[in-house]
Amino acid sequence: MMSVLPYLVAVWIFLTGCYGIVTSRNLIHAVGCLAVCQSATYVLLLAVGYRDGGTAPVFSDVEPGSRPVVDPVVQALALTDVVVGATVTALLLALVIQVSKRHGTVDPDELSELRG
Amino acid sequence: MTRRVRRWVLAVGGAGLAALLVAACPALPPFGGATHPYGDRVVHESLARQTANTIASVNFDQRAFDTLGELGILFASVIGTVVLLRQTRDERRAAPEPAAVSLPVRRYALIVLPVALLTGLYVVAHGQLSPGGGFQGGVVAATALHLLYLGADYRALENVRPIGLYEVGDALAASGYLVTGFAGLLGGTAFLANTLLPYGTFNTLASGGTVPLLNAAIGMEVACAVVVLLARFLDQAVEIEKESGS
Amino acid sequence: MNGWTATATAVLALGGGATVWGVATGPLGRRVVAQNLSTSLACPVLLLLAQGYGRPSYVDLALVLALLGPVGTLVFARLLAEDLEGDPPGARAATYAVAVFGATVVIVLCAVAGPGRAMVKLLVTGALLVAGNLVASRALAGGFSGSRHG
Amino acid sequence: MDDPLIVVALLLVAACATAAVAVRDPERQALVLAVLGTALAVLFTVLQAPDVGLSQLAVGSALTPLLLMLSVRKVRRRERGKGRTR
Repeated sequence: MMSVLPYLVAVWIFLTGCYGIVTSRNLIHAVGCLAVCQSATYVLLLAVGYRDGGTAPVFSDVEPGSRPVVDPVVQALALTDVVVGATVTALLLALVIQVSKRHGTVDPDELSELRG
Repeated sequence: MTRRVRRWVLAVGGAGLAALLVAACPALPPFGGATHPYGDRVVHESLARQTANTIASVNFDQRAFDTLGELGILFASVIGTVVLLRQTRDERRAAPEPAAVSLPVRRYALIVLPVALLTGLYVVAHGQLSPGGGFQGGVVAATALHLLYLGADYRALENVRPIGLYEVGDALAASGYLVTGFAGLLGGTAFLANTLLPYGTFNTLASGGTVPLLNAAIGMEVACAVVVLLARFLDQAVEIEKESGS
Repeated sequence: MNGWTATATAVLALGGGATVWGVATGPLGRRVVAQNLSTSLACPVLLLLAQGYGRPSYVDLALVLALLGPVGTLVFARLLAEDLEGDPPGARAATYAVAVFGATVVIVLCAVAGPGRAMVKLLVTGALLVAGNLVASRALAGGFSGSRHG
Repeated sequence: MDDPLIVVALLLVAACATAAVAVRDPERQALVLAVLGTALAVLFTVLQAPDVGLSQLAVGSALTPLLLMLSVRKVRRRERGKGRTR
């Protein structure tokens, strides 16, 4: 069980986030759910890179080679995406504000009614 | 599409996706396993280049080209936000009401602001040694600046934040990253190859060749980007109003 | 697993569970208090983990959380001030209990670390943690509107 | 080795993510997302990824909540202003 539990948690977080996006009645809430989906990818990546009994491959306070280390590649992938993901969230929120200015609502259902 | 139809589509698609994902889980390498071929090679290579923080070595040396892509996304989303949230013709600026902030909060903000800025710089500067780097430190420093909004009011923040300067800083940092990359090309090797500077002594601030330079460029880029983004949002939320609305 | 990580596990399971429950349900006042307590609980947990894993460099995380956690709470205190005015949240007992827990963890870790650079970092983190926690909960309890009269 | 710790951190993140989706009011969701950010940072530390944890703390504790709350405020103010002119 332990060998797949982290992956299952990542799957659960991703699917929950998707459910939230589709059923959302407020675009700001949908953007928040997208942030939840993003965090699923970080959990998955870091779970793939983990090694039992390992420690971070940062050698400022441990001697190289003295302890097993976890995989740094996936950490580098997740690390950049956390920050870049936040700016993309900002871009989406800017779009939501624009939608609210143009149409006076942020409910996706009302918006699709406006389009006809 | 009505809500009910949409829910059904979601239920069917979601169930299919869930089944596929769960079926894929046992096929992944088992959690905590000992085989990490890429990780082992990266650690070896990073130690050969005297970079103590392997993750910084991946980001700013071994896969620096990927980080250039991330930089592009960051830059593009900042430009997109600035364009989307500019002041339109039917809007006007209303001076925000001065906020009443209690004395303990104000004192706390003014004491923590320099500490947080310093921590941000520390996190950027030690990026190639201890956990941290340009991405994290930039966000910390930029967030610290907004303690002025929380501890005083929006006008105090505007006084220390000439937004044009940060936009220029954003562009300068992005081009600094590119120039460091092209310098490798001029030096007779590949774009963004870490051959320009000596690798230095392991676990000192000047170690890792071009890693500290690229790290600093990213730190500046992220800090300026976050300040510009938040400035647009604060403008919209605090100052800009629709002309006919009031 | 050693004593440090075992303590961290216990705090995470009990305190973390309680704050998630508190932030997801109930009136707005309770939710903001739970958010504030979550950062001030996570900070000592991170310190305990740094000690348990034998990695002093992990203390940077606790330092950043001690700095930015209260800032996040101040964001909510500022932007939800109107909604919170009606029923100012006051969870004095829980706030002080968490502050005392954080201070205890910092003091114990200082005693273990002994005098030096690591101890200074721990003390700075602890001071920021406790001060930030108390100021943020004060701000939530109406600190932003408190000075309108004086 | 540190299995219980990993399991607790994973379950905490899963519970928090579920709560973040289930809470429908954007202001209250921003509060849950702030807690989710902290829980994720602890999980990343447990998975020995302090760099990612630091990133998540820097972004999740103050930046994302501030962006979300400012957007909510802007949208609310517009809707209120619209109500007044009608």
